Amino acid sequence: MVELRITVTFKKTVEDSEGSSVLKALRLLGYENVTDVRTGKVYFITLSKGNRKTAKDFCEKLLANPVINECVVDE
Amino acid sequence: MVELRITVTFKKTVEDSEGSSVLKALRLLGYENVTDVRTGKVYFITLSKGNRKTAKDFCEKLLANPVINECVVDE
Amino acid sequence: MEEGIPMNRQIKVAVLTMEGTNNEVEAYLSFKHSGTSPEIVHLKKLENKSKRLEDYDILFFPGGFSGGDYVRAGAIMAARLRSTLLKDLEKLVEIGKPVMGSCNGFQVLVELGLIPNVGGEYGIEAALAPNISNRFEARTVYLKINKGNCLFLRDFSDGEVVKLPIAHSEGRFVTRDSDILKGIISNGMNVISYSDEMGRLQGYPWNPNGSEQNIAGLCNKEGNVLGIMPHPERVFYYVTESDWTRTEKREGMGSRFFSSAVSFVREKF
Amino acid sequence: MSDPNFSKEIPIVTMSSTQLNEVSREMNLGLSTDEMSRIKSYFEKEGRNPTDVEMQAIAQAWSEHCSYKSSKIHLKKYIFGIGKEKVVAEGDAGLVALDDETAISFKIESHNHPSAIEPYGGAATGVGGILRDILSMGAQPIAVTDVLYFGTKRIEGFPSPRFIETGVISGIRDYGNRVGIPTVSGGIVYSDFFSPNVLVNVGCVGVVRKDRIRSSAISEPGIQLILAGGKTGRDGIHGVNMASAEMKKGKEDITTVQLGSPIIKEPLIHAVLEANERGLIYALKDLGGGGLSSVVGEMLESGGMGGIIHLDSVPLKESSMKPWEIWISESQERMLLAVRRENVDKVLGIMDDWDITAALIGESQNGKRLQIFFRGKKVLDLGTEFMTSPILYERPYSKLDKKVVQFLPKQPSDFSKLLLSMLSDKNIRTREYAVRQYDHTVRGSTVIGPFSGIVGREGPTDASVIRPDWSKKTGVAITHGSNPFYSHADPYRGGMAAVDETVRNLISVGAEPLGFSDCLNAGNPEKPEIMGEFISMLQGLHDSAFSLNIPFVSGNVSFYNETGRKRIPTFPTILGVGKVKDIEKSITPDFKKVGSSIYMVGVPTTDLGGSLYFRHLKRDGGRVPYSDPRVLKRRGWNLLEAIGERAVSALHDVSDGGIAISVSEMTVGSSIGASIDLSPLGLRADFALFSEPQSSWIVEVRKESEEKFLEILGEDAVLIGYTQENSFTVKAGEGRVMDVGIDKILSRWKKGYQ
Ligand SMILES: Nc1ncnc2c1ncn2[C@@H]1O[C@H](COP(=O)(O)OP(=O)(O)O)[C@@H](O)[C@H]1O
Ligand SMILES: [Mg+2]
Repeated sequence: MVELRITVTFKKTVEDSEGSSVLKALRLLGYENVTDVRTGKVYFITLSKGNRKTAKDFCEKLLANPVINECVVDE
Repeated sequence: MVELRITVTFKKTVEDSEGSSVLKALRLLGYENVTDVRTGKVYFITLSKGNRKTAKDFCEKLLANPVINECVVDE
Repeated sequence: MEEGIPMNRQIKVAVLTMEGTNNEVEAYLSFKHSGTSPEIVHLKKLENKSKRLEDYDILFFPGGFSGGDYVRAGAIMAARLRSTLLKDLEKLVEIGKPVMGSCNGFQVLVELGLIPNVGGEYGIEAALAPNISNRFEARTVYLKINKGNCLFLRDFSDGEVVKLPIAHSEGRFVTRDSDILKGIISNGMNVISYSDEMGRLQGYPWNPNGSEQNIAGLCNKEGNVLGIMPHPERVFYYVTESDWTRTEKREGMGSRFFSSAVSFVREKF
Repeated sequence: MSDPNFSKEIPIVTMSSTQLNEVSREMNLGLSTDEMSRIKSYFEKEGRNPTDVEMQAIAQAWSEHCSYKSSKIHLKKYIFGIGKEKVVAEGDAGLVALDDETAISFKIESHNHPSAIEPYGGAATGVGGILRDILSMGAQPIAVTDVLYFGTKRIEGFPSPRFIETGVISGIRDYGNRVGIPTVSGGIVYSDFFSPNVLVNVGCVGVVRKDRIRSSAISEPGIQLILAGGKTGRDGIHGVNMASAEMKKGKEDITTVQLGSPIIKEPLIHAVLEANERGLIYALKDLGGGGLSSVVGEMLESGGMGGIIHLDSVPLKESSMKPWEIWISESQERMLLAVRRENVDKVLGIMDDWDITAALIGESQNGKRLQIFFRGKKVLDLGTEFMTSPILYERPYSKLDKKVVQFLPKQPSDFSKLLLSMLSDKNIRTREYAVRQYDHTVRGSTVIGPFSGIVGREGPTDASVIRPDWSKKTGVAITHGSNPFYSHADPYRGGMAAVDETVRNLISVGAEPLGFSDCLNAGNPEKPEIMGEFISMLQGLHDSAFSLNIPFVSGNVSFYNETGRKRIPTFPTILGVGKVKDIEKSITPDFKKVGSSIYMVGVPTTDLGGSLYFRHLKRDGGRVPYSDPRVLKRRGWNLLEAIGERAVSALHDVSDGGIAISVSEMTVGSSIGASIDLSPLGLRADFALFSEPQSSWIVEVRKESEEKFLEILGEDAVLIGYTQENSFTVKAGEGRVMDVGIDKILSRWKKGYQ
């Protein structure tokens, strides 16, 4: 059994409007020390067999869009 | 400067519908070795000062609903 | 307080808004066409105290995507309200004023703990999770009314089946634990349920989101706070019901929620 | 100059044409040799070299996307000027009158190139952009529409069609739903034509009180310019240049990709409309292609003014932006408001109430020069007229005289089987998988939405109807027409057919057609055969609209939808709006009652070119059905009269798949079947059932209304059968043609959704 954790975020050059909204909300809640928020999606994927290399396939084929996203597979 | 990574997922007892549809999609793509997918949101939060303890506050006050979510702060 | 509002005094309604709430227009018009004097109130105005909640007779949380529905539907709006206005809101609820939220408004009420509030302490007892279908569902659904003491349902009859539009991707009502669910049922708080055209509770697609016990709308024990996933304010007139060309001319299904609240306020406040 | 952020001088005055071309390429200007030489001689006269800000500004203004340099001459000849007296105003969108008080503002536009690269963001910002165009006229948006053309084959080096489709639909959903404007009409077409050149045509309709219509022209000095909404960033630089060239394989420049932020747009719409309602806005315009550069230039030029801009006042996302980047950035969610000095504080106050970023960035001045300052120095000083008048091209064109090969198919052996397979054809079956993800009831004014009928088994409608004012009975009907299959075979007839379909759809809900907006999609205009097709298409549009006397009030041209050897057909998507006098009289296609009569208004044809029937037989060729605008007008307006007399119970136009599909769709939402006899129609059964005659409808008429109906329609109406329970039965005289259960029809049509 293999357990993967894949995190998909926006590239730095792409505006993350969810991040901006959360930043604004946290500041309104009084956390003025928050200076930046970026968001992403995380997928915990369990494989019955096989290896971590498939994770890259998952990114390419389904989870991420290479034009706007970065996809990180955790060790 | 403090950098937090906060992950919000669904509790095990709550059906994760996005997870189920990603699972279905991966299987349709031919990855029959995928047995489970769970999804979550991740927030990368930068603080100008302060400490990691605030992360718990963020979970409680905004990022997670304790009825359905789990909130994990990465070290 | 018992003598009611004289007819020559306008009933004041606050329709609460912030960036992303977007049903405020039809909510405003529904109240206006029900003979009240509604006002669209930006959350900011309450936060900076240029407007006060206590000046209103009815409070309405419209649908939409407050704060973009980022994080979780309703979460950002609820967090802002919680940090500045929770006490005022609780007071309003306790003196029995009508408070209603539809769609995103329902999500906000749940996130604030104003509903279901089985425990009576405004704890967070439930959530509206993503639809089981994992997609946005925009269509008309059948709903069975079990009116109980819910003031917004005065003008309906018990057991009636009505049709209202839905448009949401996070509408699956789930409770914290089985005690909460039991409390809801035993108190008759589950006043509106997804059903088939005969009023029978059925699974998908009748239940569009997978809500526990087919719960589509929920009143608090006292009957003055209603949260509902479908949109009464979008079918104030029958010509906006999706099948109106097959039916006779009559009042719109949605208008009765508003007339109920108005008659209640006229009598009680 | 040591400051790396500062503006540079570009020494073009001394350059040869080779060097000029190099500058154009290096700076990503997309300008031709002629255009570069024209700039050179301008600066020779000015006695100096241009700055990089100036070069970039000119390149934006002169791009195909902003200037219509290849199409303007032809648009003037064929499209502008039709039905002029019905046009209330023109600008970013066009307006026609709904009643004495109110006007309808509408437009359809393409977002093809961005969507091909990043479907989610491309489609989302398409919706955002078209909303801004409507808002620019001072109008409240009441509906969003989207007509999508997807490929069917994967092309090496491009994303898969499935990826594109999911991305586009999600983008429209997430943007449209979040801004709270209902997405009520559109279409989805699948064809190999569109791999990999996917097309995303998005429309928007709004309403405005006539005394609140704003233009974008500034014709007085001292008018203050307020930039409101999103901040300006590096995102979306050179978007217009991308849309003005053929698509290449591989990665595009990341700075052209944007996702849009509906959550800024939503309050921005409220705030701008509030300021306009209070009479505080002098003129306004949205920032789209070319950013500030295009908008400021056009607002000043159209009113004969010059002006001054302080780039330091522009709210930025990143502090390190160069002045030319600020000037041409296409960051989303921005509007430029021109306001009299005494109203500046009030407008800024309204923006603040809605939590919108806004800043005063400059003002208009006498004299036709624009000057821009950055950190105390002048970085641009140009005549506005020079900037906004590019070279117009009359590109060479050739018209191919395609020989039409008529073709007589064998009669199908099994009509039921053919019908069922057509019903689940990708181009026919329900679009609920997409459309049910779009909120089409928000604002509580949707009288007829995309689907109608019994709750839980709704069928398709032909047009949507919105009630903009809850106190009135008036409705605005919204629909589209386009047929790339016809246009591929015959651009002229294809153009006419698009108009015909638009009108048919409006009539079908009981609306009088008021105006069109045209989104013209084509390949590379520098190729003579494409220009030839383009002109034929325009002639088709002209001949129909002129005869109907219905104006094209707005539109857009998208060229260069071409990659390698693959290109799209040259065809229009038309957005049409109409007026429903009394919404309670509007009509839906679902049959209402068993035992009514069924009429066909129109006659089948033997021209099957481009039809669904031929496509199912995998046949090319054949003549495309002809639309005669006079016939369309007679039948259509007579039907409106009959609807006004309440003599029509259900109405659906004859479109793809002929009357076989039309009648089938009328059974879907009603659970009522039909019995039809083809003999009065005269042709062979397959022609009668599957041909796609233009200007035709199927009508359900109750017994008690029949006399009235026939009195109005006369010989245009042919009795072909009656409504019955359970099944759709077709015979030809004594011969049985087919008999299909309506539940089977329902399940085939809903394939992939239920
Ligand atoms: N992409 C879309 N966005 C919004 N509405 C759509 C879209 N595609 C189809 N619709 C709507 O769904 C209904 C049925 O569509 P369709 O079957 O394509 O109709 P038609 O056969 O008249 O072209 C119409 O009301 C149409 O406007
Ligand atoms: Mg149609």
